[in-house]
Amino acid sequence: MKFGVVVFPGSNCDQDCHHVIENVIRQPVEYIWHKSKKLDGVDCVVIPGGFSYGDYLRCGAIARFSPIMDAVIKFANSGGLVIGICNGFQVLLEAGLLPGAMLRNKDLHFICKFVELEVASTGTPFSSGYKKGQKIRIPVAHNEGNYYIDDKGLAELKKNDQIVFRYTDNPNGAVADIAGIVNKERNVLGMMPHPERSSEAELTSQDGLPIFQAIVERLKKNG
Amino acid sequence: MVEREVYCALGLTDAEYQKIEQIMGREPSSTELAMFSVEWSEHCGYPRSRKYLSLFPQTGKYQALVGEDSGGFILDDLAIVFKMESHNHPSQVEPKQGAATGVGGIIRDIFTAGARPIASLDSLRFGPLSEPYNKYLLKGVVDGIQFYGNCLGVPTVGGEIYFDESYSGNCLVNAMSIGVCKKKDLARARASGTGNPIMYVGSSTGRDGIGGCSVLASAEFGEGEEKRPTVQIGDPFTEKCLIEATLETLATGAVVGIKDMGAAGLTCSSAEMAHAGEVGMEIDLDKVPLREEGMEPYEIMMSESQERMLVCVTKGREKEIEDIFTKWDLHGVVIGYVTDDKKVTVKHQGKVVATIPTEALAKAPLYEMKMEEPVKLKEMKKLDLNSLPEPLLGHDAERVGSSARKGTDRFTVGIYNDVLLKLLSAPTIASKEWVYEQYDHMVQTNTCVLPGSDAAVLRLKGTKKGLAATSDCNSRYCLLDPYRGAQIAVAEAARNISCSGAEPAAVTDCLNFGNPEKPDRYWYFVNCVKGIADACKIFEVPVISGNVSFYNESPKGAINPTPTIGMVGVLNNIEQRCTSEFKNEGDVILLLGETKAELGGSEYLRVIHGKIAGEAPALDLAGEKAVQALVREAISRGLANSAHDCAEGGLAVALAEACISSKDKVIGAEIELKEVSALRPDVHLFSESQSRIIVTCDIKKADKLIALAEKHKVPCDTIGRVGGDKLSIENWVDLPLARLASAWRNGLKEALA
Amino acid sequence: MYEAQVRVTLKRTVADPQGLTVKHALESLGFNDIAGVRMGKFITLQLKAKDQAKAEAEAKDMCAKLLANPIIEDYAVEVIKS
Amino acid sequence: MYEAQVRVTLKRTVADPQGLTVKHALESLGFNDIAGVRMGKFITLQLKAKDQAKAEAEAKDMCAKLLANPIIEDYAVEVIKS
Ligand SMILES: Nc1ncnc2c1ncn2[C@@H]1O[C@H](COP(=O)(O)OP(=O)(O)O)[C@@H](O)[C@H]1O
Ligand SMILES: [Mg+2]
Repeated sequence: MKFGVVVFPGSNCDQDCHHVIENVIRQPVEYIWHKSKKLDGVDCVVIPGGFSYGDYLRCGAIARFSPIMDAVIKFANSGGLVIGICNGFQVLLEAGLLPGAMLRNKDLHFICKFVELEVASTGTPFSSGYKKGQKIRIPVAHNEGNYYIDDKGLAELKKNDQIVFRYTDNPNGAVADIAGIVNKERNVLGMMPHPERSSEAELTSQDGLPIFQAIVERLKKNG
Repeated sequence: MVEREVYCALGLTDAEYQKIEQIMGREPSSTELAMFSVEWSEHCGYPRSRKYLSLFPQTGKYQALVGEDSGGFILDDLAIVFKMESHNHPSQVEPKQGAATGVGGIIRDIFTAGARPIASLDSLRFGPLSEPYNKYLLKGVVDGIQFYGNCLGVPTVGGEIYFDESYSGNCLVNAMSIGVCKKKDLARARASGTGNPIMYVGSSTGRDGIGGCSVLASAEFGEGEEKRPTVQIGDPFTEKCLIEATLETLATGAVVGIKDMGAAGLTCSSAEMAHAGEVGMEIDLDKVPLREEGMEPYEIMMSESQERMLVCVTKGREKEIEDIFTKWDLHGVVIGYVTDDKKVTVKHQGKVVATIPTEALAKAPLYEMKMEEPVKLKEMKKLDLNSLPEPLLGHDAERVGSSARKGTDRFTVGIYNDVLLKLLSAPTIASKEWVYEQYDHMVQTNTCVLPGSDAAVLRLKGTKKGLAATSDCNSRYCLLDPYRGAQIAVAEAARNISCSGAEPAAVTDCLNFGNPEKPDRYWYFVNCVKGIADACKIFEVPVISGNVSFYNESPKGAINPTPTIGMVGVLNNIEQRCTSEFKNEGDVILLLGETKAELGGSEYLRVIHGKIAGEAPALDLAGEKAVQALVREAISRGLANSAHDCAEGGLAVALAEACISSKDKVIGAEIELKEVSALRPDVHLFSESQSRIIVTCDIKKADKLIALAEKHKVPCDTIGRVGGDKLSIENWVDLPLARLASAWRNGLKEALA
Repeated sequence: MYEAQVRVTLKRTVADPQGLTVKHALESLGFNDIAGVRMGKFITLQLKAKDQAKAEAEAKDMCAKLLANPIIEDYAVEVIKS
Repeated sequence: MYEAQVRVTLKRTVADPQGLTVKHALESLGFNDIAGVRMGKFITLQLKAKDQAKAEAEAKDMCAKLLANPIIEDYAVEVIKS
C-alpha cells in the first residue's frame, strides 16, 4: 500500500499530509512532482492544500494543467482513491473530477479557524470511520471555499448521496453548507477543511484522523 | 564634481560626498554614487545607531548566533533563527503591498540562513480608527500580510496591534519570522574562494523601489517620467518556490555563501558578501535577468525588486544549482565571480561602471548625534490621582467614590461595569480575532497554542520540545520613560513567554523612532536601547538580531518611541504548555505579584479620562524574574491550569479575558480582593502594575502553589473562584459573560466598520 | 502585434459577494444611484499573431481552455492592433 | 439606466507577477506567440443616472475614490445605455 502526495509549485500542505501519513498512520508515502507523468504504484493520491501557482488566475486553474494531472484523471477514472484537500479540492473541480466551482468566501476574507462539520454520508471509502450525523471539529483555511453548484447539480448531489461533510455554521457561504463531496463513483473526495491539521493530540483535535484510517482500511480490503 | 542637487537627492550630505571623493580619489560615477548612498543609509549601514546597538548582550543560557543577516540560538542539534524588520514607510503609502513585501523580506532573511521559516508574527501600530485613512491602512496591512504569508505557507501565529494618535500619518508595520534548521546546515552570508562563481537566483530585476535616483537620472540621462515606480509588488508564489529551491540548493553542499537582495538589492548583497568573506567580487550586469528594457547600471544596482538572492557557489557546480532553480521555474544564472582585490567591480556593456573597495561600502561612517531630554516630559509625568474623578460614567463622583471604596452601598453594585466594557471594546484591548483569523496560523501543523493566548507555542517535530513566541511594546510607557518603558517591553515579552510555560531564550528587536537628527528623538532612542540592554542582561537573554527604523514622523511630530521586542522561548516538554483562559469550574484564582497605584500611561487613563500622563509603572527586574520563574515551575509541575499576565487594562481586563477568550467555552469568576480599602477601586481594577500574573489551580493543589510562591518570595493572593456565568469583582463589576464577550469580540470589528 | 482585451465576468446566475460589498462601500461614500455592481477580470494579452482574426481566435481559445471557468464565468474578447 | 464598464489595470511600470504566471501557464498549454499578459479588474456598474455624461462623471469619481488605487493602478471608463 502506498500513498502519493502531489506537489505543485505553491503547494504548502504537502509536507503536512506527508507527515500524517508517515508518522501518524504510519504508511508508506512519497511525494509526486507535478511535472512527472506517472503515478507509479500509488494506491491513493493526495492533492494537498496550498496556493498552486499562487492561485494567481483562479484557484487550482493552472495546476489542473500540470503534466501529472492526466495520470491523476486516468487513475481516478479507473477507480483509484483520490482525496483533494482545500486547494486540492479546487484542483479537482477545475479538472472536472468533481462537479461545481469555488467562489470567494462571502465576507471576502481568508478564514482560518476550527469549524464544526456534520458527517452527512458515511458511504464512502473516506468517511466510513464516522457515524452518520456525527459532529467533528476540523479547521478550515481558505479564501475561496464558497462552493457553488447550480440547482440541477445540487439535486444530483443529494440524490446520489454525494455530500460527505456539511458545515453546521457555514463560514463561507457555500451552497447547502457543503464542505466536502465525492464523485458519483465515490472514489474521489474533495473537502475544504484540513483533516491533516486535526490528526494529532497536540493540535487539540484528532477528528480528521478517521479519514486517513478509513482509506487505509479500504486499501487493505482491496488487498 | 557631481552636482550637489544629485547627491542630496540620494540622501547624501556634503560631508559624505566629500568623504566619497576622498575614498575614491576621483569623482565617483553615477553607479558608484548610488551604491554609496544606499550602503551608507541608516537602513543598511546604521551610521546613527551602530554605536549604541553594541550595548546589547550577546550571550545567554543558549549559545547565541549573532551577526550576518539574522541571528538565533542553538537548541540541541537545532539552530533557531529569527529576526524582526520594519516596513513602515512603504506600508503608509501602499498598505497591502507594503506589508506584503515586508513579510517577504523578513522571511528571505530566515531561509537565506539555511533555516525553513516556521512562523511569523506581526507587530502593528496605527492612528485611531476614527480616521478613515487609518482604517484603510489597517485593512490594507492585514490584507497584505494574509496575502503573502498564507500563500507562502508560513503560519502567522501572533503579533500585536496598538492604536495611538502618534501613529496617524506614520503607521508601524514590524514583521518577525522564525526558522529552524539543523545546526550543521546553517548557511553563511559570505563569499570566498577566488574564482568561485556568483549566481543570481530568483525573480527578475525591474525598476522597483528606486526612489531617490530620479534626480540622478534627470541630471545625467534625462529620462521620461513614467519610469520609476517606487511601490514593490509582492509575489508570494515566486517566494514560495524560492524557499524550496534555496533549501534544496543548500542541501547540495555546493553553496559557499548566500545573501538575499533586500534593501539596496544587488549593491548590498554583493558588497556585504564580499566584505564578510574578505574578498572582492566582479559582476556583469549584462547577465542579470531584467524585466524592463533600457535599465541603467545604477538602476540595476539599486533595484529593490523582490524575491531575489545572490549565491556564491563552489566552482564547477554551478550547473547543478542552475538545474534546481530551473526545476522551480526560477532564474539561476552566473553573473560574476569572486576576486582577491577586496573590491566590488561592476561591468555593464563591456565597461567598468563601478569599482569600490568593499570596506568603504560596508563600513558606513559613524555619527555622534546630539541628545536631549524633551522639555515637555516633566509636565507630562505629572499626574495627581486625586484630580481624577472616579468613576466617571454618569455618577456623582464624590458620593460614589467614597461608598464604593467601602463596598457597602447597594446602589454602587456594578458601577464599574460600563468602564470595563468600554475598555474591553477599545481597539487596543479588544480581541484581535478579526485579524488573526485572516492569517493561516495552522499551516505546517506545529501551532499547539493558537493566537489568542499570551504567546503562541509551536512544536518542533521530531523532538519533545517546543518554542514560544511573542512580540511586545507599550510605547506609551516609552514616551513617559524610555529606559523603563523599554525594560517593560522586554519584561512583558518574557512574561508572556513564561505564561505559556516556556523559558525566554533570545530577543530580536525593531527600533522605531523619529528623526535621529532631532536631539529629543535621539535621546529616546539611546535610553530605550539602554533599557533593552540592561533588561536583557538581567533576564540572561541575548539580543540576536534586530532592525532600526528612524524618521518615523508625520507633520504632527514623531511617533511614540517604539522599541518592539520579539522574543522566543523554549518549552522543554511540549505537553507542559499552558494557555491563558480559565479551564475548570471550581478552580482557585491566584494573583501573583502586587497591585500598586500605577495608573500612569494606562489604557484606563487614556480611554476613560482622555489623558496620556503620569509615570510609567515601576519595574523591579529581580521581582519580575521571580514571578516568571514561579509561574514556569508551577506549570511544569502541573499546578497551574491557566496563566495570564496583567497588561493593558490591568487586573479587570486580564480577568475578563481569561473568562471569555476561549471560543469553545466561556466561564465566569467571582473575585474578592485582599486589602480592598488600601487602594481606590479604579486602581485595583485598572492599574497597570507590572510583574503580575493570574493563575488558576485545582483547589486541592492550591496549598502547593502558595508554598511555591513563598519559596520564590513572590506575593500571592487567593482572589477568587472560577465558575458561573458572570464576572463579578467585589461589588464594582458585575457582568454576564455574554456582555463581556460581545464588547471584547466585536470591539475591533465595530471600530473598523 | 495585437492586443487582445479579455473581459471575464461572473455569470448572471452566480451571486457576486464582492460586487455587493463594493456597492455598499460606494453607497457609504455617498453614491446613491447605483443599481448594481459586478466584479470581473480584465486581462490584456499581447499577441504576435499574423493577423487580427488569428489573434482573436487564439485569445478565445485561451479563454475556453484556461482564462475563464465556464461553470461560473462568461468571457468576451476584443482585439486591437498595438 | 446606464452601464459603466470600468477597466482597472496595473500601471505599466508596476510589476505584475500574476500576469507573468498566467503567461507561463498559457505557454505551457502551447500558446507560443504571447509577448505579455497583464491582469486587471473589470467592473460593471448599473447607474440610475440622468444622462450619459452624468453617469460617466460619476463612474470616474468612483474610480478615483475607491475602485482604483492611484498609486499602482490606472483606470478607464466606458458608459453605455442599458
Ligand atoms: N497583529 C496580530 N497578528 C496576529 N495575532 C495577533 C495580532 N495582534 C494580536 N494578536 C494575538 O492576540 C492575542 C492577544 O494579543 P495582545 O493583547 O497583544 O496580548 P498580550 O497583551 O498578552 O501581549 C495574542 O495571542 C496575539 O498574538
Ligand atoms: Mg499577555
